[in-house]
Amino acid sequence: MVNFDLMTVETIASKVEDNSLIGIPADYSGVPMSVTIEIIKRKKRNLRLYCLPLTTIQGDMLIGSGCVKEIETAAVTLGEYGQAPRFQDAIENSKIKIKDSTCPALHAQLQATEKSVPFMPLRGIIGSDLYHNRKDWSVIDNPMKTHSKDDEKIVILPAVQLDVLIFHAAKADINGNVQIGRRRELATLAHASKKVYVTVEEIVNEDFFECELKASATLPSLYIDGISLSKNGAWPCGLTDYYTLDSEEMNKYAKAAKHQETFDTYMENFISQSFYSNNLI
Amino acid sequence: MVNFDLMTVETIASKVEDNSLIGIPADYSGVPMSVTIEIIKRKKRNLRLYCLPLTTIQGDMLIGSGCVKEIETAAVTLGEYGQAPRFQDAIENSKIKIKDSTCPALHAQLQATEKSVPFMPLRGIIGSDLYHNRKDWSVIDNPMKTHSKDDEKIVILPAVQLDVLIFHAAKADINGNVQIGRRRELATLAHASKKVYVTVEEIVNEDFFECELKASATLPSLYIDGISLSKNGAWPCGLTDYYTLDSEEMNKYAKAAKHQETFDTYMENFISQSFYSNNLI
Amino acid sequence: MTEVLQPEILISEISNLLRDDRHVAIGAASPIPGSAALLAEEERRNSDSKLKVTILHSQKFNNFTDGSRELFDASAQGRIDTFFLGGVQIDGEANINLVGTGRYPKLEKRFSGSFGSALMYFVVPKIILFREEHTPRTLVKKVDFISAPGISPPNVYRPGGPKYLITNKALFSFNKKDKNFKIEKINPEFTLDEVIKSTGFEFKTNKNLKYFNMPSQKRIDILRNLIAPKVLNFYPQFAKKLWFN
Amino acid sequence: MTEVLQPEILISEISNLLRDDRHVAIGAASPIPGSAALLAEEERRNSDSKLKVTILHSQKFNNFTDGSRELFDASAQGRIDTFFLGGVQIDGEANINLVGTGRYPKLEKRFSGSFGSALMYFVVPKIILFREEHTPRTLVKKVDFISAPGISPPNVYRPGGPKYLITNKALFSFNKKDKNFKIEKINPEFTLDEVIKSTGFEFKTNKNLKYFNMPSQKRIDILRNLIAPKVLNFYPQFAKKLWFN
Repeated sequence: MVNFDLMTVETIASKVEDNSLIGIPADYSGVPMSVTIEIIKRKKRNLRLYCLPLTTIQGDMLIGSGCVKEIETAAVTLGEYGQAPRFQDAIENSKIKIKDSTCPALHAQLQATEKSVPFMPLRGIIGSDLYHNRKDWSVIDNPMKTHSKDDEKIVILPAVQLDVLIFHAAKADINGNVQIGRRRELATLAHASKKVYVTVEEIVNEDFFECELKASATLPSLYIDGISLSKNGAWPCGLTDYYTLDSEEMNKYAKAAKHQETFDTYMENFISQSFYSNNLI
Repeated sequence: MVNFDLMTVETIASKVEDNSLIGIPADYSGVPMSVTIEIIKRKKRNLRLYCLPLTTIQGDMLIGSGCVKEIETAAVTLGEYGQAPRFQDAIENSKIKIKDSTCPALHAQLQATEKSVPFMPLRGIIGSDLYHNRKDWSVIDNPMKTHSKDDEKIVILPAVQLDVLIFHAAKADINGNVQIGRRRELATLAHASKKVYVTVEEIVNEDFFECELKASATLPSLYIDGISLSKNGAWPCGLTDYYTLDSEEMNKYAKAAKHQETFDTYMENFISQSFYSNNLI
Repeated sequence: MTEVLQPEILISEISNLLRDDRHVAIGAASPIPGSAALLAEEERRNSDSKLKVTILHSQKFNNFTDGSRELFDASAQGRIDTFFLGGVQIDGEANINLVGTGRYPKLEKRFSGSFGSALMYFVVPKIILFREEHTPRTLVKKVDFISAPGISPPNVYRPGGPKYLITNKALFSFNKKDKNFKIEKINPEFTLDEVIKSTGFEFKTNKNLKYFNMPSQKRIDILRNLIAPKVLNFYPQFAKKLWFN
Repeated sequence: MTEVLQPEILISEISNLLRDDRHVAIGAASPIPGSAALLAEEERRNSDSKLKVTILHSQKFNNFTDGSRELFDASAQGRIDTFFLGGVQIDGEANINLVGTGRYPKLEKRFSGSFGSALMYFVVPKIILFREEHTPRTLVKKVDFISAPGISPPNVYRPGGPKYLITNKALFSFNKKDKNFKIEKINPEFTLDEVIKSTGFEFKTNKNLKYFNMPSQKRIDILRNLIAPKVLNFYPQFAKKLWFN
């Protein structure tokens, strides 16, 4: 028994509308693979991915499956398993639009929304070709004059509000609070998102706010619009304290994704099997 | 045995130099009262207090003891125990300079330093007399044009770097990591301070980073320049999960502080007794 | 019927104002609004429209985990429906002064300070001004210092602002367009004339002027049995004086 | 003596560059720098000048608790002494390209992206550029895309920047004023002429040119017995191939 309405993974996927701007967590922040598969199954189209700050297999799969119109990111890579082949193909053949960025800029744009300010300044970036390709970024004279740098130039970045954020986490409690541990970028993502859906490995029969230590590791339910139970929901990516990344599957994917045909076959297989047990309790 | 050099409370107090800008935690964030008493004993002068975002007995005592030149704060109050009498007296008789502020501005100015940007924008404030008394704040035209608010005015606040931060916390581990729990404003304060000293109730024989839950509640040792063991170090203020605020003492203080003479007598008494057991282990 | 205490009537009236909220936050030194919010939460516990209450000075009744900044960030994001602000002085255009009386900065009488008002007043949709003392000293023609303004020009971002003002004598609503208060309810112990005389600014009167409601016995029971012990945790002085003396 | 593997020599050389550091951070996909940092940490474990190592892709070797933003914030605050950056291409003015080759945005060959380079390169005092492959394809006259520039004009905040470039063939230092690289050490398996031929940009030669050092047996033992198992945790593919095959 929980004090909130549990959702299915399918319901979460159905909440993602075509054209929406989706928050994509990094490989270490809890990749919502079970929902990603449902999104692909549902043939969602023209999604815009906002990666904080990068994506691995999740982004590559969505791109290879034709779900993506645009991606804003600091990197797409399979890490130790090489470049992200479907992403490479999409860029080299202009199939998707890319807003190349850098990690701290992706953080700062969400922090602006978190604080409801229209922009955030950020040092660095000037002289990078990233800047020349971003019409939404500006360089201004630092309006806060200091003694040493009277004519300092500084970049300002626009606030970005996400339509929806989906991530996978270890635990939710009976009141729908979610344990995120040190992955505090998930809090920033959630604060900057209109809707937030979370899949979890387990739901525990307690209230995290009863214990100061657990409360410290919690994203409060007030930012969360739906939770689904999804065992192994990040697989083949890893989840801290639960399972490590599945090297074998990553190698298999990296090989298959090299060509669209072999990728398509891989995905057919992937979709037809049920790797995730999505049970309501 | 710990893997770092423990300091005494006296040593921490001696690190506070005259004229320095000191970070002052709110009453709920761990007030370092044992160090405060040592600062007063040492007759530190011309201190500048930066409160995040307010102070209670700590600030009032420092002001009443003549240690303070300037205070930047959103409030000084004894909460349920009334106004802060020494603060009131100091303002009404122009004994100290005040930079009246508002809570989110005090946070934002430290966040600017945390990100090493020269300023932060903040909504609100315009039309408040706070603004008219702050030469370090500016109003600019929002340089990030949006559709709806083409001529929006917005306040920008300067980055503030603290010279030193002192706070009291529950626990340190053997490697000098400090448990701050949900009091994450302490992390922002620490990130924005040149030096950080912490007093703790206890030092535990473990490494907080060994446990993800404990790590989530931790301020890492890399931000900390010295730790002292100080039982009841926040008294008469409270400390979460350890002790609550001492109502009787607060009433006693509130009454005594009404006049400089009775305050002085109270402080003499306070200083001559040893309420805090500051033991090295 | 039990004798109902004056603060309990205020708690009950304020609780009524929170009817459609989802998340109410309570700042520093606000025992009456805090009690009102917990009362509303309790009464809606088993309904479909639950109320979240965050009391900043409580560890237990605090839904935040991102430090004391989170209240301001969450409010700026539009996630807090109602917040309370007080005032050493409040004027007829809903300007509030939390800093002191006299000429700033060398004030005649210094009070605590502006707290978060200079942002919260701009971003929280329903700000309820609460000041128990209703005299020409507190409700003034023009405040000596504006901690936060009641209204803003169109080129200032302002989704929020004052909706109500409640004192021990009356409840007022605020009309943003007309820039003035209108009396909605009156404490039956006072006449309208008495209220007018104790108010330093002019306000709109109301043909449908109502009286403060006596809280039902059921509500009083909830308040004394379930809410009072909670309040004792984080406003001990207030709770002891009112309920545990 | 045991046969020393080529990557072990690089690890040893990089480790020497961290001598005076207090905190080294390691970003994505950097197994050789990561191993070098852990080696330096281990060798200084019982000294007075301890080294902190943060490996971002590890839970265990990660000194941060404020989310993935903290590396960038801490670096901007000047708290990280050394960071490593790679490059699809690196040119003679130390501009780095992590995005791809060809004409942006429709590249001939797309690589992963710029990661945090566009801030880190500006704020970390000692940036070590590391690219194992040393060919005219990787060390070019002019990069196709500047992810982050090697130098900046005086009106840009830039306390940090490139200090070294290390490849499987040589170690270079970077001179900010002259805007060029100077060769410092050479892998004894190559001649200076071979290095010049495999470098797409011109660099300053060095009368005191030294050779890569062979790591001592003690260092190799530490590396294989203590560091390798750690690396296996967060760069499993790399560690398996090098040490556990």
